[in-house]
Amino acid sequence: MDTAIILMSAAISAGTPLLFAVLGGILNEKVGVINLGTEGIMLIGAVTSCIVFLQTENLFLTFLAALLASAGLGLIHAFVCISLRANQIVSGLAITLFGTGFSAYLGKSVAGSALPVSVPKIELSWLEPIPFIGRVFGNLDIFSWLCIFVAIVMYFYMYKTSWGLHLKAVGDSPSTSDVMGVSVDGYRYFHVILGSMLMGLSGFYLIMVYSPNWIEGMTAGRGWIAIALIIFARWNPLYALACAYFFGGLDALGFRFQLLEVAIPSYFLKMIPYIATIIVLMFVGWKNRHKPPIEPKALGVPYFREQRF
Amino acid sequence: MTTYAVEMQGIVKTFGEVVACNHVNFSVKKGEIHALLGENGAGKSTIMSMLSGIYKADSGSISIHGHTSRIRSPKESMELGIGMVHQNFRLVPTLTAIENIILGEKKDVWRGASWRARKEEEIAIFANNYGLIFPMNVPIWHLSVGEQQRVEIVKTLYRGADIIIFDEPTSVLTPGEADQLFETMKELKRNGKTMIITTHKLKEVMTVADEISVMRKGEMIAHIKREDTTMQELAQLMVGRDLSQGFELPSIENGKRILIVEDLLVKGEQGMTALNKIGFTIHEHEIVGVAGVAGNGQKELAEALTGLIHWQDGTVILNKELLSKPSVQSLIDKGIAHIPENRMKSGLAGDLGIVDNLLFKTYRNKERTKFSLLQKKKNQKWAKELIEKFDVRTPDLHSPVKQLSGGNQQKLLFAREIDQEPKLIIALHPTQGLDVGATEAVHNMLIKLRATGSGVLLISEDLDEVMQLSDKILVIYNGQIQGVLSRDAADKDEIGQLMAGLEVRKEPIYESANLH
Amino acid sequence: MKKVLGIFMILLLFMLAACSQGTTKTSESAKTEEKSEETTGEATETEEKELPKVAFVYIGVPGDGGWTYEHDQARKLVDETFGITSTTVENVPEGPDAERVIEELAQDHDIIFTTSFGYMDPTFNVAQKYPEVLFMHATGYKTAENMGTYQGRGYQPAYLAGIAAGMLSLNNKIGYVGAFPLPEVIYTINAFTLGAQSVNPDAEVSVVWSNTWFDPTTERQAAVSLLDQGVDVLANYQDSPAGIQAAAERGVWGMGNDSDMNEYAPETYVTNPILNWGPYYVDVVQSVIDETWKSEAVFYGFKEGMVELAPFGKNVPQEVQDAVEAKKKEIVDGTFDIFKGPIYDQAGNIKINDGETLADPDILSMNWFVKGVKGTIPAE
Amino acid sequence: MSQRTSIEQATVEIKTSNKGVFPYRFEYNPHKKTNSFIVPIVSTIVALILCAIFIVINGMNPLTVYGKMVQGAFGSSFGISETLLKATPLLLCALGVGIAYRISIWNIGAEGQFILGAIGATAVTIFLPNLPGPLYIPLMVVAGIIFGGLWGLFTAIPRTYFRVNELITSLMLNYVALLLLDYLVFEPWRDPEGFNFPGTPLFTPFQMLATIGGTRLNQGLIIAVVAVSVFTFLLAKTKWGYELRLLGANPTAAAYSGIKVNKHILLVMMISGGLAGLAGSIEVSGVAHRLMYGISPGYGYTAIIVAWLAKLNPFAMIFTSIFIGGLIVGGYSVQTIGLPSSMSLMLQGAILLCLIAGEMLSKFRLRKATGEE
Repeated sequence: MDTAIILMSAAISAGTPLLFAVLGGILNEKVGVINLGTEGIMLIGAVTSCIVFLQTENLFLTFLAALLASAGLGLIHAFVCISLRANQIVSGLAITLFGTGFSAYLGKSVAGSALPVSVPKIELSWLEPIPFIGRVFGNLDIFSWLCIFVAIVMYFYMYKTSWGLHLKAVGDSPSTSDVMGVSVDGYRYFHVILGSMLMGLSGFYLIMVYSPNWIEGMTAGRGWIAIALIIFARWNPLYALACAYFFGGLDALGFRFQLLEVAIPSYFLKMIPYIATIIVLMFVGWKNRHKPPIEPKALGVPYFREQRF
Repeated sequence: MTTYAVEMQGIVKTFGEVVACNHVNFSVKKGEIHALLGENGAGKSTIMSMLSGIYKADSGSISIHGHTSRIRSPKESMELGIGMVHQNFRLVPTLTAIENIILGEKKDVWRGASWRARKEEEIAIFANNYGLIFPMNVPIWHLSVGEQQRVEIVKTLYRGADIIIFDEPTSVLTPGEADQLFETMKELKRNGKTMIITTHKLKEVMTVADEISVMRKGEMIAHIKREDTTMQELAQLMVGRDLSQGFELPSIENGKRILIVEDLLVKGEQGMTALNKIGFTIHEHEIVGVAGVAGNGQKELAEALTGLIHWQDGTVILNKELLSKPSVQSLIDKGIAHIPENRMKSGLAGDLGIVDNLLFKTYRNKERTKFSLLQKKKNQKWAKELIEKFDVRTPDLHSPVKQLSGGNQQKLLFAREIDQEPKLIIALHPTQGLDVGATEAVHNMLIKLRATGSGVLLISEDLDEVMQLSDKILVIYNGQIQGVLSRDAADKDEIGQLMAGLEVRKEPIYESANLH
Repeated sequence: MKKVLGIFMILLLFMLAACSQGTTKTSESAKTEEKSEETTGEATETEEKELPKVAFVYIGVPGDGGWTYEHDQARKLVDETFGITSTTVENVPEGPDAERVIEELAQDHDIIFTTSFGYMDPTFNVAQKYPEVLFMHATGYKTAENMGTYQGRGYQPAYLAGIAAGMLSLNNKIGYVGAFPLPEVIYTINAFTLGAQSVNPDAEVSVVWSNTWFDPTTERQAAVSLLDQGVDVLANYQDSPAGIQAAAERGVWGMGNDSDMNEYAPETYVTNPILNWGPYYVDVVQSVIDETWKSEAVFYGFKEGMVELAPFGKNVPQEVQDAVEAKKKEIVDGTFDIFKGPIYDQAGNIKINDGETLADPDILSMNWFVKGVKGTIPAE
Repeated sequence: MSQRTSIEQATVEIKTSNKGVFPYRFEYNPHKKTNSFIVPIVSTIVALILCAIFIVINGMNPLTVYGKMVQGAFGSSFGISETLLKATPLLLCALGVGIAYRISIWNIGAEGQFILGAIGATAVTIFLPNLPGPLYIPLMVVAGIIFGGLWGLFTAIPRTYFRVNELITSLMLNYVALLLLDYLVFEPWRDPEGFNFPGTPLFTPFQMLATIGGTRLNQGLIIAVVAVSVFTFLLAKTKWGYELRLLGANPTAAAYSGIKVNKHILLVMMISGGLAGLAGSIEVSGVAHRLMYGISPGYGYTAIIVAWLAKLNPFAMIFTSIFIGGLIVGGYSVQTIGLPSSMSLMLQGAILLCLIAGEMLSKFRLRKATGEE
């Protein structure tokens, strides 16, 4: 039981940065924009947090700064993909490259310095008596809660509000949405930027909670995993919650395996999430081979009102 | 107070170098049904798109109910009370009818279960008022075309439109459904709505319109009341010359049987049965027309006979050879040519030049490639000869074919397919989107093929076209052949009934297949 | 198109030709040119002696607070002592890139310090090409006429840290995050374990490999996995303080390696073995100026001042500090040898017989864990 | 700079009406032909200027920085040889991803395919230790191609038969490849004499590619240039090249003309992976001379930029790979004046962004609004 609690806690702390990024990705893809810039945006979010926190030691200002910086990169992606209608995949890759390089450049002076940060935790004493839940959720930091909160709010936003309906319409059929008076570009800009901000928060969490030292490329591929998780979670924020924690748990399992002194090298264990992703997606693809694909229909397709073919 | 609902003046719109609308004036009186008549490419869709805010005019002024208005987006158009029922429905296929109808509505942000229930009731009552019925809570892509159109109409009404534009509304409907639509339009007129219908079908104009405007080649030609005109006059105005009255299809004795199809069972994309045990034959010197509303298995029929999808069951005999899971390539080699339904989507590669597009089916031949190397010079010469022979107008051999006009693209496609000297040609909607001149050219090519001994399977939604050209007409409904009519026995009303699945004509549907 | 191709091919050939003829020549001529320029330049400003140009190649960044930090501190000392500005290149991966960076530096420098084990082969290769340049490689075992190696006896302070850990641990569970299973790390862990067991025979040291020198995120994960096992002292052989910080959050004693990391976890910090390269670097540069430099494999300990133990954290009990100090004296004056038998390996086989001590080459190639270490050396 | 102002105006004008103050408007014409040389060059310059701004903010002279980069990468025969050495794997990987992109297969798995190629080549040295010397190089090259190709195939199979997006599969397989590499060099293949350093034993001279002159430059460069020539020829002149052109331009139409789309995707991904694998085998046998952890500093990802900068034209990739290779080599050089080597990543990203933005911008054109007549 103890092991389970420890693993679950580790899964949450390793899964939260993933979850932020996945939620951001879902917002992007739901309006029909692929954002492969996740990794770069996370890094910019992280390095901004690091620099601002070292300057101000103010958690709130740091939070705002991370949002702002990632929104900036999101705006670039949005502009290139939505207004200029460039290839979204290439734009995303460019954002990742630029973000990786620029974050390292910005962070050179603060590289390695540890942040004297202590993130407030929320103690829920009334949860205590519940066996498993109490121990796992009784003492989480506020940003882990924020992330869970965002996932739930996003679920209701997407499925229970008029905005959510418009969101789906813009991602599935921009021309129809346009005719119906939904501003396609407006929705796309807004959600690409909002989603990028969530990715930036992922970087913020990584450096403020998970590992308070800046180092070049500290996201270590989490952004890419988040992109895979979007599909894994079938664009649903609540599935995303489960998937991110599951992957976080597998991530945390890696080092624990070394301690068990078992015959399987930890490398193979670490491969499991990646191979599992492919196999599950293959299974889902096979099972639904006669159904229309569930991804947003206009994903990756720029919209141009006066287009004539 | 003016009686005009819409006044458009001096409208100019260009796409690149093409002038789509050249100083067009167009006005519609309040409460009338106004037909905008013109053939494909005349500019009527462009005018309507500007009215509904999809395009912006380069110059000119628009006033709605007497107020000069600037329509910069569909939203603004909607706010002015203009609604459009598009030819290709503007519905999100993954959303339900309700969701589509309320799409874009800004009030009531929170949409819980009770809100949904209330809205559903409200819309059901609203739709019933106009006698429009359709399933409410099923994703749109499950609905039939007629139902989808009804959703589209309710959608515009629900949003308070009092000027409703119908863009080629009958092109996807059975004759019966079309009549139903006209009833609806008259009902709407009684409710005080102003309506504009764009079409190239003269009969419709004469059935529903109060006033008629005629466009040709981007210009407004005439403005007439229905009472003051005749179909002949309208046709002449629309085309600019007399329209030949029907074809005299020269009678030719049928030759040998080219294709025998028996009990053909084909599953479609979603795993549903698209063709259910159908059978027919095609002879040399024979055009077999397939009439039916789109989505009843026509596409699958063409795809199965060209090897793009495999059939689950049944017998197909091509030139006395029993086919079994044939590949596309093997069928090309056996002499089946194919004019696909959407030339730019599946017939041509828009970014490639003329030569590459002509090579589509023949690049494997010895004349075109030697030792896997393309015979560049030889192929260019061949391409040049072909485009001269088929009168394809193009700046040069290498400019992307997407820059050609629709008619020239179609001629290019025919050039490629006919050059193979096919035994059987399968043509899907070959004249869709073409102007009268190009349509005539296409019809002539089909007739010529028939004369030279090829069999033709002509699949078209244009019932007139099918009836004009076919030696034999198959009516398809819901994946089944509802009836077979000979050219002489064909009757439009009856075909309409068959297309709608209301009647089954039990005649000898096919001659029994005989392998020898 | 064909013309462009032709021009390009010619260009390419030209470049290839330039490369094949040029390199050996340039490396020498560039060198002499540089030197003559320097001489003329220096002659006017400083004394008659020409100061060597020094370069450092780092695996991480000076801000890491650990391994590279200490090298950079030493570099600063060199700069101050001789009034020069050395060149540094950071974040150089231990592969083909390292060889290029070292070679590029070799073209206009006189002494190059390459400060990670993985730079051994690249350094050696470049040393063969540039006999005029001196190469100093940290922690390796390949030497040449113009290439020396140096290494601190990190196991000495590690033993002392082990004593502290053994005394502080209440449940006898001590964790250790190792970077790579290299001999340098293995003998440090062994010494640490021996130290802990010398005061607490029941102490066990659980080892996890992070397979990275410097990646706070991964280091932290590794540390947390040990903390979750319930260790109450956590040591790290890593370049960053991530592990110490993770321990501090759980209120667990933490210690690291390479430099003083007190500031990162003042409450729970114990101490760190320190590698103090400064004096040695100054010696090397001085000996080059004096033209007395000889290639050798240096392995210095407390006595020579290359290793140190950082000041204790404020909450470490005095008795622990005293015990460590006492042992330190014994090591410094040579009365105590850490790897002195009997020492058993994990399986309980005797590895060092009673009374024998381990020779330096055996220490430098150590590939087994002593009894009391829980963990494996991969593919042992 | 004019490029930049036009970006701003374009956004403004796209969103607002053409009527009123500004007598011109931007019209988007997706068919507009653009000069294939000007756009990349102008975009690169714009990117350099943008990054110069950051450098100035950092208190350095951008000219010094760029000068140092150019000097480091191209300023000496050593620099040139090292740049070409870097360009070799980039060129091969770019050729690979470029071919996949031509038919709209988004292979971002060149990194993994590269690693598998390196593993394949090394496997020959490990499992066949006693071959006659001259056999090694050909065998290693072939093994690299096969391993990389199979890895590419693993990406293609889920795509063709299970409708799994190749973007995800290829990405996931990169991580799997990386972990497999780590496993091999940390455990079974580790050099027993290497003091536990994560790498295989050094290759024997027969297992190394011959070098050119006194540099580290090796026969790999020649292989890469030959590969480019072969593919330029194949794509332009052969039936297969025609089929790829068709698939790239319109996959539906290609299916209608009897081309088996899935078969081509599988084949192209095998070739794509094979080329990256070839790069991997050249890297181990020509440069690293052993398989070690971190064998690829992201060649597979960088190759995507190389391919895109060259607009997927194999011949142009020679230039772009040298350019990007120089950027990386020069990136290390700027460290000696106190900037991080990640400068070059930042520049790469900025150049790529400016390139795609510039390419789309060049399809807008300024037209006088006719409404005011």
